[in-house]
This record gives sequence, structure tokens and C-alpha cells, in this order.
Amino acid sequence: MEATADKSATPPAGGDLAGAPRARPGSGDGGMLGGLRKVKRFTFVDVVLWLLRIGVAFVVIGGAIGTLIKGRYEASQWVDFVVFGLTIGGVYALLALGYTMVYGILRQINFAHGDTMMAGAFSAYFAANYFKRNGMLESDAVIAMVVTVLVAMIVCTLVALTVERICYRPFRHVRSLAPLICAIGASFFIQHTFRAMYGSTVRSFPDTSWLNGDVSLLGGSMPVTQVLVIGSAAAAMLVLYLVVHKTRMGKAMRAVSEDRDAAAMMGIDINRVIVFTFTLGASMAGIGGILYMLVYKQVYFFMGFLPGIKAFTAAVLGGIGNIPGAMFGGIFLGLVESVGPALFLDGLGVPAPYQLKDAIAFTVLIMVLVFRPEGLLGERRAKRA
Amino acid sequence: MSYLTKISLTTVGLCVAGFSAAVAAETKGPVTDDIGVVVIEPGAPILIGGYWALSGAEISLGLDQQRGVELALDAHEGTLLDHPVALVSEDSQCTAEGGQTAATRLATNTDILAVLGPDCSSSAAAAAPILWNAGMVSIGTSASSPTLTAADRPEGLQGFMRTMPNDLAQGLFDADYIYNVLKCDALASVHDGSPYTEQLVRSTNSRFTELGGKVVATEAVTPTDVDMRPMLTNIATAKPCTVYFPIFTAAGAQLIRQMPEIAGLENATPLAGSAMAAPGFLEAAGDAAVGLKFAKVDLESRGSAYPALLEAYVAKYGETPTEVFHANAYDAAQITLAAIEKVAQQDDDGVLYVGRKALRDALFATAGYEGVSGTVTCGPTGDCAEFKGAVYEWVDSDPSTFEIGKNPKKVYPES
Amino acid sequence: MSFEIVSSGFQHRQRTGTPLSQALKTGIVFGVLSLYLALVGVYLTFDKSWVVVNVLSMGRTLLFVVPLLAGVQFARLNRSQSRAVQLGGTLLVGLIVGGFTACLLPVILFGNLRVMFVALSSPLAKMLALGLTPVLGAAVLVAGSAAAALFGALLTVMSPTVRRPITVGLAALAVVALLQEVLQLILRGGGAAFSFITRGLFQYGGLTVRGAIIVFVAAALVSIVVARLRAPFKARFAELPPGAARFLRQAGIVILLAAIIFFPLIGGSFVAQVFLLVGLYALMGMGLNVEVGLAGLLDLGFVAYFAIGAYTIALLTADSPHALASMSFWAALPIAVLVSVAFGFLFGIPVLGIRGDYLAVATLGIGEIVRVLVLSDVAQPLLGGAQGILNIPSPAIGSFELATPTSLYFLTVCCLALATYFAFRVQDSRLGRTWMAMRDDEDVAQALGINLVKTKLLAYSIGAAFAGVAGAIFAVMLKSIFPHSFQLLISINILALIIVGGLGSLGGVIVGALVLIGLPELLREFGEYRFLLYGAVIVAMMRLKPEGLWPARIRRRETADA
Amino acid sequence: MPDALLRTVNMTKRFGGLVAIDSLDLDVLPGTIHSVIGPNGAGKTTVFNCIMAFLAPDKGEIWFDGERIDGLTPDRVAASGISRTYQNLRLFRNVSAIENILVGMHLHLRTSWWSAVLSTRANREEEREAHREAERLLHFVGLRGRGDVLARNLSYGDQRRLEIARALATRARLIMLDEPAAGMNPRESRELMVFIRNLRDERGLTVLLIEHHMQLVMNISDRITVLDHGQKIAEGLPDEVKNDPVVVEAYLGTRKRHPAEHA
Repeated sequence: MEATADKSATPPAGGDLAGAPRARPGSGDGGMLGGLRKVKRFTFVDVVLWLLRIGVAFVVIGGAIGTLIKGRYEASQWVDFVVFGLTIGGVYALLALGYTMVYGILRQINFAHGDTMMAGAFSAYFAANYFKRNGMLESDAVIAMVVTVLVAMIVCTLVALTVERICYRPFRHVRSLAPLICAIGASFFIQHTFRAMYGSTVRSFPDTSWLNGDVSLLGGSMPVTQVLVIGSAAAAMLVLYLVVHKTRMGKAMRAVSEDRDAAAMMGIDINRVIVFTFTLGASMAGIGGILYMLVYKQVYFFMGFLPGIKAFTAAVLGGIGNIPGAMFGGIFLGLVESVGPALFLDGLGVPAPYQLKDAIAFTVLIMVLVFRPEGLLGERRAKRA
Repeated sequence: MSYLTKISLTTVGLCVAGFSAAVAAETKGPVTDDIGVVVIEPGAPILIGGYWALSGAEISLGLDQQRGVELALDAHEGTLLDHPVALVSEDSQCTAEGGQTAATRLATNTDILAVLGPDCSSSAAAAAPILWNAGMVSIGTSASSPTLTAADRPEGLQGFMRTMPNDLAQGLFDADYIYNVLKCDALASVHDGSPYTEQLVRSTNSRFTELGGKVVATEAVTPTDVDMRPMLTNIATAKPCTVYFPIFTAAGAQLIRQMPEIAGLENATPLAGSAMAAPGFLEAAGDAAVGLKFAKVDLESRGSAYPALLEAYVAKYGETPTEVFHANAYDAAQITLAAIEKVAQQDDDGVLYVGRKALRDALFATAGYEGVSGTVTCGPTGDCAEFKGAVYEWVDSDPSTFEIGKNPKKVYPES
Repeated sequence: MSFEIVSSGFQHRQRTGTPLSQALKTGIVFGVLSLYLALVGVYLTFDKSWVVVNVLSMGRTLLFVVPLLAGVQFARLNRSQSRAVQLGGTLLVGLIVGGFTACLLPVILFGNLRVMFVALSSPLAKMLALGLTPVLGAAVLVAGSAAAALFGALLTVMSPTVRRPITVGLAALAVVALLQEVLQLILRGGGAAFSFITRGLFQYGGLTVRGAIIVFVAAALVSIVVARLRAPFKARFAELPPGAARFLRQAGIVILLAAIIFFPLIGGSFVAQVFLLVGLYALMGMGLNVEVGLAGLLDLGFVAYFAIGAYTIALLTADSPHALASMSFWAALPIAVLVSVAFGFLFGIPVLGIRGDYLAVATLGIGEIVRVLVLSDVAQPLLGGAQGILNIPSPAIGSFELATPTSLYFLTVCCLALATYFAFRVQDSRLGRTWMAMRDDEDVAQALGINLVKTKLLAYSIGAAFAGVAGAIFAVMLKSIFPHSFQLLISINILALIIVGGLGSLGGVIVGALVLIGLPELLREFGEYRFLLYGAVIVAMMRLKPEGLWPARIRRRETADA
Repeated sequence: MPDALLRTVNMTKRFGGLVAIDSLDLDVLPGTIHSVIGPNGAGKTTVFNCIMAFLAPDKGEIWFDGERIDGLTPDRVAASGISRTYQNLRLFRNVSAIENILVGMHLHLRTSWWSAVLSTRANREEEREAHREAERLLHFVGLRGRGDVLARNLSYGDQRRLEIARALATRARLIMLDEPAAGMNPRESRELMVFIRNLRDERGLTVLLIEHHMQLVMNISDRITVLDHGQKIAEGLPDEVKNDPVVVEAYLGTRKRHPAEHA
């Protein structure tokens, strides 16, 4: 910082601009004591936080060193871990987008978002199964998949808009926990509605020939599904990014998330923007659900709950309201879950490290929130007075 | 000798104390019973209690078993000894507190003769003593924890029996099979954190070590996990020749589906457990199921009766069974009805009298019943499922081809 | 973060249309509802339970209750229309609803949708056709729906003096039918005194015809009598001097409270068990209410403290290889509370600087970490892993063991009363004001000299203490504990119950626990639909009464100089 | 010249590239009414926020009564004897007026929370005394008898008064008022003028005032500091400031951008 020319009428008393610690001008004795108090007191809270830091650092560094010294994993296995992490991370990211967009606009957690995904994926399963049986999934794979994806997106959108209509719109001008609780209720309701309608069986997305096999990529080979999922997730996010940043509606969305009242005064139809946001988020959830089915095959009524919570975690990790942040948070969380247990816990001799992957994921979340509260990429939300 | 006498004396003493603590002997109509007599008026139904996880994440496990019991009642066309038979079923939520609440409610209804269920050992541990105090015998339909039928079990568990094999026996068999038949000396086990699988993996592991094998990895997943690959990669580094995962359908299907993708596990044999013996598993795992072996009770005897049960199941509920234990539940209901038929006495007005102790004794005396889950013979500690192990292999992924003996096909012991 | 309820400035205007469009809309909405009930299997499942045994099944009743409600809704919207319009519209509504439902018949009989919708089975078709041939059944169904709608509309437009007894009678019938099993159990527990009631009204499975008539008539009579007596009674009450009126009101509350508290003594052990669970949840709710309601700290990981309390008791008292000591429950209880407090304090520290929704996720994470660790193989040697800890002895007073649900229930009530008193005193104290200030505006509170660290940690610790007590009782209730009892669902349940009850309100905690924990237990026969119902109730509550069933009073202190 | 009660030395606060306060030296003498004025966006409220430790200054020192207070948390700043009001009223809206004041008295209430639970005599007495004092404060700000009204139901002017009463309740020696006259009609602001004088004269408080209402400022201030773009451009007695050409220029906006602005 440059020293500034002083234009004020009265010169400051003791005009030392260097800002170096010094005794209080005018009364020397109190000054020394006062100067000492400037040293931040090391409170109990700091001790605990430092212990937390040290503990985590110990696990991370000690565990990583231990694992690497053991040399249990080969380089190719590390690559595998990363690829697995990217895959599940892509799904988390697509779901996280829904959370983050809704949060950006409404400042509300859409607790039912994971179940929205389930609804879409579960319904799309029946479409895919139909195409499997009449052979179109093999012969006209593109048409079949487009229809399947559309089914997922439409069902997701319907469910999401119903949730918006019932749980969010009535509370839009109210700051309370009611929408959150209402969405929790909706989450139970959706889960068990679909269980009762479609049954409690775990169903499996039909196998297709075009999904099997490997693609050679950058010297290594990767399964088609993985490439497809990571690729589609990236594409979907790119489209979303363009929609939000290049279209009129996207601009309106951003305006609403900055300042809803001002946006309303500018003639933006808030209802339309919110509906659009939910639609967009639900569509992403629909795509996420399809990708989830492609990799993990399974659909059943409870499949949305945990990914939903994880995706919300991812959104917070990246900085809620921040679209690139949600993508980054999702991928990051996926990587942590996949690589973390092997890298950090194995070296410490922890039995069954993968049992603890959720604990690792949530520890990362808490560490981020404690030491970088606005998320890794920073939060995008206007402060409302 | 004196040791044995001591034990038996203590047991008798405990029993007597238990019974006298519950209710003194009672005489109603033609029946006198140490615990009590249930009187069923003409036209009134014979009540069978039941409690399983009927809500929440474990609902498919519980619903499956409830359906097994319902099908057993259907097989009797809902009547026994000219009385309708009704199932009073409660939700145990697969937790201890859920089981306790359900059992308390069942115990309050003093018309209930016997209680079937639960599915989860934690529910059973909390619930069985309540039913014991009410004088009701209870038959677990998939709760398999060894502690429930251990010789030194607490008094409250003495009215508990089960048509599900004890984990210990299963563990012994599985370990023997892996070591001696698969000729594998490096085992990797996977459980899912549920008391059942954790216990089973533990007993298999310890037996395997006894035999001289080495357990190279014990991993755990969560039942809702979908991505098993990181965990499998971790296992692959230990270079096991068998991956043993007696877990439940959803996670098991994921595991077997993803195992071929893992470098280093190409030569390892996957071995699943009985929870994956249901047609619903085929639906969950798809083509990946083909070639998968699983160890469970020998089902040869069920070859004749089971297909009919399966058909009735699909017709009634519109879906294939996700889990396998509806068969155990079906058998539990069948032996209960048989025991009631045996001990009930009817007077001239058509009033039915059932002695509770007599019913319990009759149930504990069940022997040689050829059920759909295997032969049911009850031992003194309440283990009724005779354990004769077998290993099966899936040969087709289409759930409609399900037929014990063909798909899955028995591969060990060779007949 | 502040949770104030601000009444919306943009109330939705009820859109009005022509009676025809109203009729179409109402018909379609309720028709879809009927389809929904069929698809999720409610009709068929409830067909197994009786309103009146062997006469009227619950499923069939529901089949016609839906068009009835549609009729009520339509009549409400069109009160001012002419009779002819009302009649025609209502008929249309009923026909549409019936038509929607009847459409399922051909779908089931000729379609092949069962692959997707498991409920579309032939028994459902049989049930929808009311046991008749499909064509005849469909006709009866549609006509019956129209009649039901008409009845509903009639009820709506008739004078209240006639309507009230009928609706009260029907409602009583519905309640008795729904709760018949519990009622029978309770009455049976009451011994001979009640057995003639039981025999008079019920048989196995529900009400007899005679019983149904008696219930309906009795409820209708009571409603008539109450309606007659209400006005004079109110007038009398108003004439009383204020002191006496207040005394009467307080006495009424005390009597009501005593009736609720001692109800399990009459209701038997099942009712006691349910009340015990309600009590435990209410105890936890008291704790979470301190955090969320008073201090504004949203916590979704509250189950952690519950688990810590339970595991402490298990480790200190159980007869198990994992036990660290074999203390008595009474010696271990204070330790369990202290350990919970310590963890509340410890877990509070990292999340001190986190606000609002972030805090919800962070605490959710803490709860999950605790659960995963308790379950894990790492902690297995210490905490028993998935197999839990068994053989926890019951607390004993002298030689009297608190082993039955009833005795444990009274232990819980004592703890709950203490906790309530504690919360009551604290919320009006300096600390309570500090929490309130922090909840409303953290910055301003701090600028008034409030030490946020201390204040927040106190809230976490006190909240954790209550949950620790609940956990301790939980452990001795089960006599064994398993990690699966400490799911995220519990945290969500507790949060939902304090909000449904009324955030920040002590009475609300108890009412919320009764509604969200007690009611589902009593309605256990619909186990499969338990969470469906639970979800629907929460959504409905939030829509109809977002401030809760028992809202926190807006505090007004009596002036010192008045 | 007596020692300043509050002194900022070289205080600087930046938001990104924008310099909100630029090397501000401010001396507030005890027992004075010291006003800080300046055009919108001059950084006045930022000064308050830095003093109250809502914001950490990037550079410089803040001294209060011989103690260094920058780097402390807001509650400790408050404990050292500073209190403030807010430009956009930040009352606890959902509780009664008297409870707002009771929160303000937090610092000098002593009994602990468990004595409240046990309802000890000391606690009851202290609460009673606190209520009495709160009533006195209400009376002092002219809200007598309105203690039970919810804060949000008070009129705008009354809410302003209540906020001052809450600030007074901390028994601060320096009270910082952020645009107390905003939204008041001429009669109300005249009353406010008298009221602020009373703070100084009857209660012996030092007042640091931000205000746009020039007449009020000129009438009651003992000393005025003029800020523009974060810099002190003038300081002195009301009359001196009023006639300072730099100030006039800043207010009339004829001047081009300030030479030292970094944005």
C-alpha cells in the first residue's frame, strides 16, 4: 500500500505512518501494556482447533507416507482410484448443481432433491427396460436412450415443481425453517410413494452391448461407461454454465439470486425464474440419475437419499450458490471418498478403511467449513439486509 | 457327569423360576397349562403375531418375510381347525427399539398364540424377553446371531427359536469350503456393518485361520454403497484367491458387478452368502450374477415345494422376492400352525383351547419337517434350521428361470 | 440466523372460476388423488381392515371418502351459487372422481402395467369392482362416487346444527375404526370394568355393526350436548372474577396434564412403551430446542449426543466384555450426562464460526462421523461394533427394578419434567436472553458484550446433556444397544418434532413428540405406509400451521408498575 | 488538550481494491459530542464497524481509554466501554422493548445461568434490579410504559429511541450513534438533539455521531470530522468545518475525483 498524501485539515497526532508497533502517543506507560494486549490471546478454542488441524494433518501426512512406504498400491491402481472418484464425483456434481441453484435463488436447502433424482431414474428404468425387451436398446440405442433420458428429466421436473409449489412457494416471503422441514417431509413422501408404486425390489438397469468394453484413452484404457459418464457430466455442466451465463433467463436467474426484490422491480417475473431454476436443477438431476444408473445399474426407492446428502455436501464444499463450485465440490468429494481411505487410512493400519469413507468425506466438509467457511471456490450469495 | 447334572439342574431351575415368575399354572376348559391357556371362541380367529422391518430402509427384508408368512396362511386357505387364522403384524424397523415396541404391543394382545420374526438380530435381542414374559413362543425368521441361541443365553431368550441357521454353522461350512474345496489359502472377506454379516464374516474368518489359511483382508461396505470399486481395488492389493461377501442383495449385486473391472481380482473366486439366493438378486445383479457361487443351506428338499411358493409369491405381490428369507418365514409359519393343530383341544361348542407351554414344547419338539427352506428340526437351544451346507451357482440371469437345482445349480457337495 | 415468521406480503389470491371449471378442476384433483391411492396400494391394503367388521372395509370406505371430500370442496367454493348449479356441479365432480377410479379397471384387466405398478393386481380390480362383474362394478363405483360427492356437498351446505353431530359422529367412527386395535388392547388391559365395553362394541378386527351405531350415536349426542352447553358455560366463565377464572384454567391444564402423564397406567404396557418413546424424544426435543429454538443453532447431528449417552451407560454398567466398569445406573447417569456435555462442548468448538444452513450440514456431518465410527471395525474392540453391547442391567431402586416400560416411563417423565423446568427457567434468564439475542442477530449481540463462544458452547452443552439423559434411559430400556439405533433419521425426527410442535416452545416439544412419534406408533397397522403418512403429515403441518401446533408465545412481560 | 477517549491512528480499511478508510486519525475527546460527516459512501459507517471490531482494519491502531482495542472481539470492545446503534435499526424485533434493554445490560449482570435455574435469591434480586434499571432507561429515552410492546410494533422513531436505550444499557462511556435522525420529522429530530445533549451533559457520556442532518450536527457537535472517500478532509469546530472550502466542495461535488483515491 502506498503512503497517501494527507489532505485532512488537522494533522494526526504522532503522524507515524509506518504502522509499526509503538507506544501509544501521549501516555507511554499504558501504551506498553496496551501494545502487549495486541498479541492475540491463545484461547482454548484455538487449542482445540489446532489439535484438530494437527490430528487431520497427522492422518493425512502420516497415513499417506505410511501407505506409500508400504507400497501396497501400484501406480495403475492409483489411477483407478482417481477414475472411480471422478465417476461418482460426476454424479454428485450433477446433483449438487440442483442444490446450489435452488439455494442461490431461494436461500433454501431443497432436501427432497436426491429423491427427485430417484423418481426420475426409477421411472426411466421402466422405459429402458421396455426398450430392452423390444430390442431398441441395442438396435436404436440413441433413440432409446434419448427417450429414457427425457422420461427421467420430465419425471424429475414434475416432482421438483410439485415440491416447489407445495413446500417453497408458500414460504417465499418468510424466513423460517418451515420449507426445510416441509422438504424433509416431501422427501419421505416421495421415497415411499415410489416404493409403494414401483415396489421395493432393487432393479437393475438392463445391460447393453454398447456399454461394455474399454476405450483407450491417453495411453491407458477406461471402461466405456466411465468415459460416457464423465463426458456427459462435463457436457451437461457446460450446457448449464452456458444457460446461466449466456441466456436471458440465466441472467434473470443471476439477478434474482443477487437481489430478489430489485430483480422484481426490474420487471423480472420471479415465479418464472424460480420455476425455471427448479426445472433446470431437476433436469440435471434427471441426467445425473441416468448416469448413475449407467454406472451403478441399481435403482430402488432409497437410492436418492444418500447421494442427495452427499451432493448437498458437495455443493457446500464448493461454495454454495456457485455453479463451478458445485461441479468442483462434487468431483472433489468423489475423489476424497475413493482415494481417501486407501491413501490416508491404510497406512495407519486402520482395519476396513472403506467403511470409514463417509467419515472422511464429512471430516473434509467440516475442515473446509471451519477453515474456509465460504467453500473452496467461494460462496455466491448476496447478503440480504 | 456331575457337571452336566449341575447344568441341567440349573436349566430346569431357571425354567421353573421363569415360568412361575410369568404366570402360575392355569386351567381352562379341558386344558391345564403351566403358563396359561388361550381360549378361542367359535368364529374368533387364531392369532399369530409377527414383527419385521416394515418401514424404512430395510423394508424389503421385512416385507419379504411377512409375505412368506402370509403365503403360508394362504396355503391353509386362512383357516385352521375351523377357525380363521389371522396374522397380527407389527413393524420392528430392524432396530432394537422398534423390535421392543412391536413386541410390547404383541405381548399386550393375550390372544396371540405365537410370534413369528423378527428379521434382525438386534430386534430379537430386545424383543424376545418381552414375549418370553408374556409366555409367547417366538420364531425368528432371519435373525441369525449366535448369541440368540447360545447355550448361555439369558433367560429371556429361552422362548426364542428360529428357522434360520445359526451364523456359526454357516461360518464353519463356508470356511471349510473355501479352504478345502476351493483350495484357497488367502481369503478376503467383506461385511456390510449389519450384525448378521459382521458376525458371519467373523466366524468364517476365525475358522479359516484355524484351518491354516490366511485372512488377507477384511473390509466393510455400507448397505447403500453403490461404488465398490475403490474397496475392491484395496482388496486386490492383498491378492486373495477368494472374495467372500455374505452381504445383502443391493450391495452384493454391486460388488459382483464391479469385481471384474478390478485389476488383480481376475483369478479370485467370489463367494456370496445366502442373502443373495433370491430371484430378486438376479434382478439386481443382471448378467453379472451368472457364474456366482453362494453358500447356504442345502435346498434339495425344497426343490419340490419351492417353485409353487415362488409362483404364488409373484402372483400375489407382483414382484419377485428381493430376499431369500420368505422361505424361512414360510416354514416358521408352517411349523407353528402344525404345532397349534397338535396341541389345541376343542370342546363340543367348538371353543379352542391352546396351552402356551404345550405349544412351546410342541414347537421345540418339531423334527424332520420338510420345509421350503430345508429340513426343520428344532434343537434344545432353539436352532431349528438343520444346517447342511451347500454351494450353489447362478447359471442364468433371467429371474423367470429361477429354479432350485437348475438355476441356481448345486455345485457342492456333488450328489 | 433468525427464524422469524413474517407474514407474507404477497398472499396468493384464491383464483375463482366458473362453477364448471371449478367442478372440472376439483374432480380432476380428487380423481388423481384416488388414482394415487390405488397406485400406491392403499385401497387394497386397507381393504383388509374393517370400519365395521364383515360389512364395510376401510379400503371401500376410502374409495367413497375421496369423492365425498371432493363434494365438500366443491360446495365450499360455490356456496353462493344457485342450488341447481351446486347440484349439477357436485354430480359432475363425483362422476369425474368415480370415472378416474373406474378407469383403472380396464387398465388392470386388459393392460400390462403391473411390471411397473406393483399394486395393479387382480385383487385390486376385484376390490374396485366392489366384488361385482367389472362392468356392473364400474357403474356402481361411478354412481356411488357421485352419491358420495352429493352427500359431501349436502353436509357442507346444511345448517351447522345438523351438520356438526353428523360430522362428529362420522369422525368418531373413523377414529375408533383406525385405532380399534389399540383401543381393544387398552380396554382389555383395564380388566373387567371395561370388558363389557369391549364386548359391546368390538370383535376381532374392528367394530361390530352395533358398535358402529353406538359410537356414531354417542359421539353425535355428545356433540349436540356440548353445542347446547357451550354458550351458557362460556358466559358463566366470563362472569367469574379473573383470579378464579385463571385458577380454573390452570386447574384444567393440571388435570389434563395429569391425565396424560398417568394414562399409561391404565393403558397397559404397550401404551407405556409408546409414551416412553414419546418421552425420550421429547427429552431430546427439549435439548434440541435449546440449540435451535432458543439459540438459533441448527443442528442435524443431534443423535450423536443421544448415542454418547447410551454408550456411556452401556460401557459403565453392562455385563459384557466391552464394559469398563460395572457401576449402578444411578452412578453412571451423571457420568453419562457429563460425557455428553463434554462432547457437546467439543463438537461445538469447530462449528462455532459456521452459520445457518452450513451449520446444518456441518452438524449432520458430525452426527454421521460418530455413527460411522461407532459402527466401524476400528472401534469394534472398544464399542462392540455392529454386535453392539448386550446385557445392560435395569436401574434399580432398592430391590425394585425399573424394568417394565411403565416404570421406565415414569423415570423418563421425571427427567422430562426436570428438563422442562430447567429449560423454562433458563429461557427467561439472562442466558435465555443472550441466546435470543444471538439467534436474532449475532453481530448486534456481540456488540452488546455477549461472548458468542461461551454462549454457543453453553447451548451445545446443555442440549447435549438432555440428549445424554435420553440416551442413558434408552440404553436401559433396550438392555442392549446397537449402532443401528443411532441413524440420521433420529436427528431429522427430533428437528421435525420441535418444528411441528412450535420452535422455541416447551409445550410444543411435547405436543410435537406426541404427534410425530406417538401417533405413528399407534397407527402401526399401516406399517408400510408409516413414512408415507409421516411425510404427508409433516408437509400438511407446514402448510397449515407453519408456526407449529403450540407456537412459542410472543413474550410480553407484565409491567412492573402495572 | 486532554487525552482522547477514543483514538484511531492511521486506520485503514480496504475492500478489494476500494479503500473505504484511508489512514484515518481520529481523536474523540472525553465528554464531547463528536460528529463524523461526509457524503454517502465516505466510509463513516465503516469507521464504526472497525472500531466495534465488526471489521478488522487492514492497518493502524485503535485506542480506547489508554488501551489498544483493535484485534479484540466485538464483545470485548463492548466490555471496554463502547456501544453503538445502527443505521438500519437492528433491534431484536420479536421480543419486547424491555427485553431488548435487558440484553443490553448483559455485561453488568453477574449471576450465572444455574442460579437462574435454581432461582436463587441473588438471581431474583438482580433480575428485579435489572428490570428497574431497564424501566429507568425506557423513561430516559421517552418510552415510559411501553416496555411490553414488541420491538417491531413500536413506531420508527420509538425504535430509534429503543436502540439508543439498549446501547446505553451497556453502561458504555462512548456511545456511537449511526444516523439516529434518519427518517425522523423535524419535531422528532429537535427532541433527539436535546436528548443527545442530555447524554453528554446529564450522563457524562462521550458521543460519536454519524449524521446527515446538518442542522442537528452543527447545533450539537463539539467537534466535527469530515470524511470523503475514506479520508479525513477536514476537522474542527462546527463553524470551522462549515466554512471550509474543501468540505463545501466535497458536498457539492464540483471537485473531480479525489487525488488519493485508489479505486
